[in-house]
Amino acid sequence: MVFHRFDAVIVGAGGAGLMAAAQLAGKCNVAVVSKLYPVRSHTGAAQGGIAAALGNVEEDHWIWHMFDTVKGGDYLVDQDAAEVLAREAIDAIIELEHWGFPFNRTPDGRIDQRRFGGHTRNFGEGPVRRACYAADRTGHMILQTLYQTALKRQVTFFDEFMMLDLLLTDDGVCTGIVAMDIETGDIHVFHAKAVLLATGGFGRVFKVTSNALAATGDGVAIAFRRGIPLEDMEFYQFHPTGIYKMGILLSEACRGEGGILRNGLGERFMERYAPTLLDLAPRDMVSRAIYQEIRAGRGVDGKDYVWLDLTHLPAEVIETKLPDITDFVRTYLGLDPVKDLIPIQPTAHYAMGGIPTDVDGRVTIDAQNTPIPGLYAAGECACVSVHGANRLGTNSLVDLVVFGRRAGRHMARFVQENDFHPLPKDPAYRARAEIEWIRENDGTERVAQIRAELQEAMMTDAGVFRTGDGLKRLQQKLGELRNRYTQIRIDDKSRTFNMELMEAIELGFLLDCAEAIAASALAREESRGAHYREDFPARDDANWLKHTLIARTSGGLQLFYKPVVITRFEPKERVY
Amino acid sequence: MTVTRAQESRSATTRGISAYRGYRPPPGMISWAFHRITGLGVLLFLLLHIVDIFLVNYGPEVFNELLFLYRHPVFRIGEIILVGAVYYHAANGVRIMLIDFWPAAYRYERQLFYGVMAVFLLAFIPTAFLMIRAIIQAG
Amino acid sequence: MQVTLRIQRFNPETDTKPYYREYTVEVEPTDRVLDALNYVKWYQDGSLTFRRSCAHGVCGSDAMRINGRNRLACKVLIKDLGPKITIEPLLGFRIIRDLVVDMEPFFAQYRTVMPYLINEEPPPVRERLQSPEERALYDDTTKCILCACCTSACPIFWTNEWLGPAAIVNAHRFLFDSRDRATEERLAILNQRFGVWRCRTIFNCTEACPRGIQVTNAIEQVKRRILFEQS
Amino acid sequence: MTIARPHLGRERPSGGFELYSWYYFRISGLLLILLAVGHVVIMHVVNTVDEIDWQFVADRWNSPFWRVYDWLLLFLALTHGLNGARLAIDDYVRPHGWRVFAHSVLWTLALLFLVIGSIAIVTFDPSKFEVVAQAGG
Ligand SMILES: Cc1cc2nc3c(=O)[nH]c(=O)nc-3n(C[C@H](O)[C@H](O)[C@H](O)COP(=O)(O)OP(=O)(O)OC[C@H]3O[C@@H](n4cnc5c(N)ncnc54)[C@H](O)[C@@H]3O)c2cc1C
Ligand code: HEM
Ligand code: SF4
Ligand code: F3S
Ligand code: FES
Repeated sequence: MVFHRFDAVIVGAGGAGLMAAAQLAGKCNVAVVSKLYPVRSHTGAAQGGIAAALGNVEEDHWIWHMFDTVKGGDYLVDQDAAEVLAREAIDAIIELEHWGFPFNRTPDGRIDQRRFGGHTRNFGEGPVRRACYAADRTGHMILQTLYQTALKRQVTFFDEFMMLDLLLTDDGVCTGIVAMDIETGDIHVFHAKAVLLATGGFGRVFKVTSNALAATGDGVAIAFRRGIPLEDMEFYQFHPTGIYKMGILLSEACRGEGGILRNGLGERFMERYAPTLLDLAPRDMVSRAIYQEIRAGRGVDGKDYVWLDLTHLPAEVIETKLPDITDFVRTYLGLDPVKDLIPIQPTAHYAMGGIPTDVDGRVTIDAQNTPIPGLYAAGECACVSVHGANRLGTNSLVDLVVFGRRAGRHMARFVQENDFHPLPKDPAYRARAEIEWIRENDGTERVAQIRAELQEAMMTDAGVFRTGDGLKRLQQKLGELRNRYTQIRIDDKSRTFNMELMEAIELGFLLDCAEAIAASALAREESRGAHYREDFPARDDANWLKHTLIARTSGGLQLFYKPVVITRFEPKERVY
Repeated sequence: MTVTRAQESRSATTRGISAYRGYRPPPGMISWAFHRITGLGVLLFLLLHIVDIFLVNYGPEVFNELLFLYRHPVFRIGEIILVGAVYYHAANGVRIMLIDFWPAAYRYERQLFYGVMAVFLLAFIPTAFLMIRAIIQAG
Repeated sequence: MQVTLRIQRFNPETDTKPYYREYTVEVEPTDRVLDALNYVKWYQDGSLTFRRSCAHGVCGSDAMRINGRNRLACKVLIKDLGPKITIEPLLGFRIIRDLVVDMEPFFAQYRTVMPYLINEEPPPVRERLQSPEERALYDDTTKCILCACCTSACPIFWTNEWLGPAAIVNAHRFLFDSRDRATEERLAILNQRFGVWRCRTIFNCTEACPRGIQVTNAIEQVKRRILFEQS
Repeated sequence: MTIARPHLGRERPSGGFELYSWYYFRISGLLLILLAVGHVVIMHVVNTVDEIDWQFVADRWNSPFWRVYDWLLLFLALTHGLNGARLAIDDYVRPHGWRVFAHSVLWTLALLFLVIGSIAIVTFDPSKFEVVAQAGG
């Protein structure tokens, strides 16, 4: 076992983790621990853009951005946080630019902006150009720029180290983490004054997803296991345009640049569902609309997909502004977006919920927002909550940089003002036990089989449409899978780069996330944003304008609620 | 700063010349391999040639004695290869220089490679024909 | 359709040298090689080890030799390969296990060229201006995902310790960025003994790059830059 | 576990030597197209070894033009070729000691062959020898 001591440890080297690391570098001793090489993080897959009301190409104001965020999130957004997001987005983008981010430019040399779903001018009047971008590899460029900045500032990286456990004292102070060096299988204990969880999302609980195979909700699940409640887990976003069957994302930028959706009859069906914003309505609405078309028998050839049509766009726009998308379509479908319609289907995309935090990234433990000293979270694994019940496109990347930055800055202060807390006696015992258990277990179940059944069940019963019965059936299935999980067996007993062991551990995390989603979704008897209950199709502000918190206690899963912060915008009906 | 681990004691690498076998060569790799082989081959001949030329200073007897070697059939085949090597190396050298100094040339990398092969063959086939004929005539 | 995967295996805990094993899997022609590998790992032999994450060619995890050429397993479809597929780890790196190689030397090369924007002038309140034309100069090289397909396809890299194409691509990205001010320092690094001049314009790098970056062109641009600006 | 240094030059800067070497390949290569290709065509294709003998060389070197031509060819081909061999050594001779050794041998050879080649071309004086008529073959 190896011990390390750092003022601050950041788990996860995606946009959120690296942004925080860049803030901390030079101010204290900071380490970034990541199970992937930083540049492999899923932030690199983000395509379309990052929102900020720069007003470079047309009039725009942060308060419009804030309004869109709140409305897009179906008013479940904490408005104090949304205000921070919209205001600081501008600074954060400029900072990224100064660090070298290669934005596309306007003819006069400023950052260019494009349209994106749900972003409007003057509180909903019509689409606005707010998304800053670098072709269709905005996330890639953010990840690169932040990694480069972290290298420049000489941050210490522990690449391919997988966090297994979070160290909390009995009186609720965070003292570090335990991780496994994937290459050697050695256990490392990181003693720290402050820990930031930035481990990303858990799209892999669903069968068809845009998320990476590594997006298994590790940080979320570990926090959950250590008694930290999770917030708003029932809100999981399905992105309307995933490549049929594969789930590979075709960015909303396709529609931002003018692409349209057509059903099997060739109709532009969004006219029926969102007369003003049409194809650029928020994702939850478009995804539901697609399924409604399919249910009404207007899918293509009676199958469960519709078309994304870019053929009317100039070939040059497609090639230069959407080069990666073009490449995906050519590589994986053998089609040419310039001439062919693209078969698409909603794909599991983004977790609005996660580890609850305040606007400084501090993880909070209860409905009163009491922070845990030394523990922070940011990025997709956290829930600030700026996305409420449904995130707008381009708002996640802003979330990463704005709240990654705030968390980093707060941590810098925190480590200056606080001392190390002693580690518990055998800090790694839980992590060791987990590894030993999986390695030695002599069951009959295959990890992949359980995972496949989990993903299938989640897709059917916790997908775009949900019902009380379906969710109960899902919970039963999850119970069964949980049991079978104790009967797994892995072939690979070696220590060196044991990916099978990792996948088994990750399956445990996925099960945790799935259970939290199912229970939270079953309890919420209304439809709001991405959570659509067919048995309760209306939004119910009187009873449900509140955040779900779910905690794992000795008595099982426990649900409780906390109020939504409303400052500027009273909840209204959401039409586009 | 990145933390690195001590090298594993037991490990496998594919470094060194043996790696050549592991890669299915694209045209560029073939053209480079020929360029290097021909360059080094011609160099070897050149070194030999300097030695024999040095012998002109020892008078016709010594020098002409040596010519028997050059007139040996095996050597004459080698001579054909030498000429071919110089042709190829020269043509490919031009291709490399085009790529270096003509910014748009990289787009025609394949075409240039085939062009080199064409120039090489066009020059080499008649040359080889003449040289073989000379060998036969010399008996 | 049925395909046979011939995969190079090596586990330092049990093997003294790499060997091959064959697996037969049932796949769709439109499946990725990565899907086939996953199928083997998930249902046939859990000990088969390889890196992967995004599964659509944007993270750079799963660079490997597929039928003798460097490719991302998630960007090659079975139908383009036929029924017999040979899969081996990247050349030129230490093999950690099976298809997983030690990437640290690769990232060390990357760090050598100072892969970050250097401009110590006080920044303006808003963005630094850059025209679309200036932006276009380095567009191609910003696509790099550091997968190492290029560097490990370069025959010069297999036999000596030179910088390799990926590091130069990333140097190019900053050299041709009008906002950067460290041109001289960077060119000095690239001008060193095992710097850019070791490139013999073999083009294996360009052929291998899954992002379609004109790697050799970038290297040549850097060479010309040094030639005409430095000497 | 070691901490790698973030970014420092990997080798001493070589004062631009590689640049000149690279450039020299091109300049010399350009000249060699005339000299070397011309040489092989004249000496091996148009004339054949059947026709070439001491007298042939002697006649040729009567003209200063061919002496200069041949000396340039000697110089350029030798330096160009050995410079190429230098690259090959860097590629194939990896242990440091051996590499230094190989480079030393290389440059010694370069000097040696340049000297004997030059001696041959510059000091050759056919009049020292009796002119012996030689028949071809
Ligand atoms: C295809 C796609 C396109 C998108 N496009 C956009 C867009 O255009 N605009 C937008 O705003 N948003 C977009 N998003 C959403 C956004 O990209 C993500 O939500 C965001 O990148 C998440 O960043 P993160 O930093 O939280 O986590 P990630 O980037 O996912 O990083 C997670 C990090 O945690 C590490 N990690 C995980 N588990 C462990 C563990 N156990 N131990 C150690 N380390 C661990 C990983 O190695 C990784 O470094 C898109 C998402 C996808 C999937
Ligand atoms: C005929 C005209 C010639 C031309 C146009 C030419 C051109 C070149 C060029 C441009 C290179 C550099 C290759 C690179 O940088 O990748 C080169 C390399 C080389 N040349 Fe020549 N050359 C010629 C003749 C010769 C001769 C006569 C010899 C032998 C004595 C020779 C031996 C070599 C060698 C050994 C290399 C190194 C190859 C390598 O390391 O890859 N060349 N040549
Ligand atoms: S240049 Fe291409 S091949 Fe090389 S590392 Fe970058 S993306 Fe990979
Ligand atoms: S393969 Fe190597 S030699 Fe140059 S052109 Fe590419 S880096
Ligand atoms: S898995 Fe990300 S590039 Fe292949």
